[in-house]
Amino acid sequence: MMPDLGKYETVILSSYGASLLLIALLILASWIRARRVQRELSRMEEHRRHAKRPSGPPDAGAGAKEDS
Amino acid sequence: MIALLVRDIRLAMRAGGGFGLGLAFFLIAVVLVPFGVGPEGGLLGTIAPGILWIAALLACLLSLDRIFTLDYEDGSLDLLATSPLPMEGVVAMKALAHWLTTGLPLTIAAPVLGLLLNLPESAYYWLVVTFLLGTPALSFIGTFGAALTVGVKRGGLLLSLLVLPLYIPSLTFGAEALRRGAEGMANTVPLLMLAGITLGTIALLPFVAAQAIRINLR
Amino acid sequence: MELEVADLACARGGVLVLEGVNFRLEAGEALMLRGPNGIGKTTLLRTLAGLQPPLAGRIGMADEALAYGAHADGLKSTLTALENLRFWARVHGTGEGEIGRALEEFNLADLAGRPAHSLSAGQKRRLGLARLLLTGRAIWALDEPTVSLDAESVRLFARAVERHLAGGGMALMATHIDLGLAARALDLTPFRADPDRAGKAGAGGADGAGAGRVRVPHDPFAGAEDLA
Amino acid sequence: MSIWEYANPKKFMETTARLMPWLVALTAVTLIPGLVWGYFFSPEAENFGTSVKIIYLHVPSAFIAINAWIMMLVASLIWLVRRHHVSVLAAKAAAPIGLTMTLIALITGAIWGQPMWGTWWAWDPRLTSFLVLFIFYLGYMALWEAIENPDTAADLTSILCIVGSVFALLSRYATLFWPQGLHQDASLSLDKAEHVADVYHRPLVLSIIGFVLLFITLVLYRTRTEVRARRLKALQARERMA
Repeated sequence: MMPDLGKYETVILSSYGASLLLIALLILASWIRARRVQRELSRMEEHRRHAKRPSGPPDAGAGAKEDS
Repeated sequence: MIALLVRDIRLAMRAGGGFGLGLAFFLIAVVLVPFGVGPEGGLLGTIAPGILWIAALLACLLSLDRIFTLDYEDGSLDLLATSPLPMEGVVAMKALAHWLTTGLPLTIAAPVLGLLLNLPESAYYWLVVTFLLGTPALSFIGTFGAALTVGVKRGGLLLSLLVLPLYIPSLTFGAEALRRGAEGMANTVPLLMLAGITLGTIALLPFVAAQAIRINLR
Repeated sequence: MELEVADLACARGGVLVLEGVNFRLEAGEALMLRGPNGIGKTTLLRTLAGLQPPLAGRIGMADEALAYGAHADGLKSTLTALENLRFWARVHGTGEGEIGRALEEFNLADLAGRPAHSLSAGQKRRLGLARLLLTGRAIWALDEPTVSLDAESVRLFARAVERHLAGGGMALMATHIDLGLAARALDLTPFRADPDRAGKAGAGGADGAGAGRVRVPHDPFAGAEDLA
Repeated sequence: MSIWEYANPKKFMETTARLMPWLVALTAVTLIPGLVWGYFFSPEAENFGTSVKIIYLHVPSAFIAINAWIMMLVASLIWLVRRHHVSVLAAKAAAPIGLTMTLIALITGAIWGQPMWGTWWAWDPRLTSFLVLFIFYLGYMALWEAIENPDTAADLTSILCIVGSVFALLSRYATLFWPQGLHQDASLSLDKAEHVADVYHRPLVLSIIGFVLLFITLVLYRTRTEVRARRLKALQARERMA
């Protein structure tokens, strides 16, 4: 099934290889950064929620949505 | 605003002011070329226009981050921002001071260095013309770059990364006009484009740079 | 000539620092900004000087009426004291005569020819303050003006401020030491912005001063609940 | 100028959260078949031989490289005029994608150029403008990293993007002054006569659509991360203040 690429075999394979590799690297980098930021953010949110609940005074509008 | 111009030129002249900095670099850069490319006159002559322009461009680049960082660090930029002078005027005067202390000396020194590179006879006139028309743009674009990176610690490298691509049009037209002038061909079109870019930068960039400074002072 | 600030809110580094700041300053009056470090004294002064836009509220004063004095003196070390002052005089369009008087006022006359880098911290500070006299502006907004000044220089500075006030000028200073001036003090603590409560009108915090505060558009990224 | 206009990161996060799975599926459905179709089934071209298959990477990536910068320009203008946080974060998110696409266009162009023109690189107006664009992307991303305050960084990078675009166009025009030019004319232009025979045309359009969807998906994905990172920064700044 592999197409006969003729004398340009290396040319085609290398350009497809390089391009797909670059796209893969881009997706991988985006995914790693997303995961790292998400982990840090949830840790910070946890920290904030924890810090607010025990010491937080019964805020007048606690029930209402704060800022929507 | 003239007071600012006079002050900046006096500062550049004083010890460690950086007046000779651009000129010395320009000299060294051009002198190095024959050691790299070989002393053969014919080759040097053909690449001389490009070499002179590139060396001038890098010489301008060298003294850019002094334009605002010194004033930012010692607080005078804050005081200038709250003074009656419009920030656009401050930026324009700073760019003009940079040109007078760097661009102009380069234009004067260039013919001498042209001799070193075996520049053809007909080119000297065009060398001075293209430098006079082109180097102000290098100063104004550079001042814009300096305004962008004023808040950045050790922003020198970033400044060159931002400013060099902005220099490409001036470099292309300047070197092209000089090359055609050297070969006696008509070079009015690249010359006009070079002058057009310079006038454009002088007219527009101070406003953008002033806004960048205001943003950085927040 | 007067300075009127209504419901001013300002931020530092993207975080709301002060909100609902209200005060008035008449000609001949001085105001000392008090409050713990980091409360926002510098931020308030820079907002009044126009170096950063207020987030809310109004600053009522004639334009170009405020001379700002920051921590850094804004002196060029390779220029002499005289050249520094002459530059600022020409920037503000003040006559040459004034320079001599400014130097006298802070007894820097004998240092006029010395380059700024050779001056001591106190002398540099006095030179920076001498610049204020050359701005010809009515309102002095000064951030810790007496830092690195010895007792004698502090008295010199206090006398200069008195003369400025007597001439109908005004002074606004963030300082901890008492200058012996007839000055009102403004404690910024009640205006401290509580970031979590920001954006709620009339939060009615315990201090009462917060009641009826104008609603400040808070940082959309710092809202209370998490993002999806 | 940096008033905190109430932008709506939450609405953006909610809508994109729903959109993402669909976008990923749509991208897969268009990109993979497009490339497979072009790679396996497009016949040999008379003058290019089988190397014509590289067109399915070179043209779409070049298309995205240019349009990513245009998108960043528009997003920067929206930020400067409307202070809309999400749009400037989308511009910041798009930069690395534009950079990668420019790199792919350059690499595939160079590899493809080798057998065709006998040289890896030719200082041809079209190729050099891609090199210049590459440097602009680098400068834009470097400026973002260099400035701590997110709002200042957003303002300055937007200004750089606008000024950069003007100079990119000037550079593009300047290089036209060079005598020789090796690059073909536009292989896919809407107005001019068909340059590419139909048999290559359909897979090419499909792979372009695939690349566009890939770009949109990646931009939204990265913008979501930027929004979260921006919130993290805001909370950290508040932590320091309290």
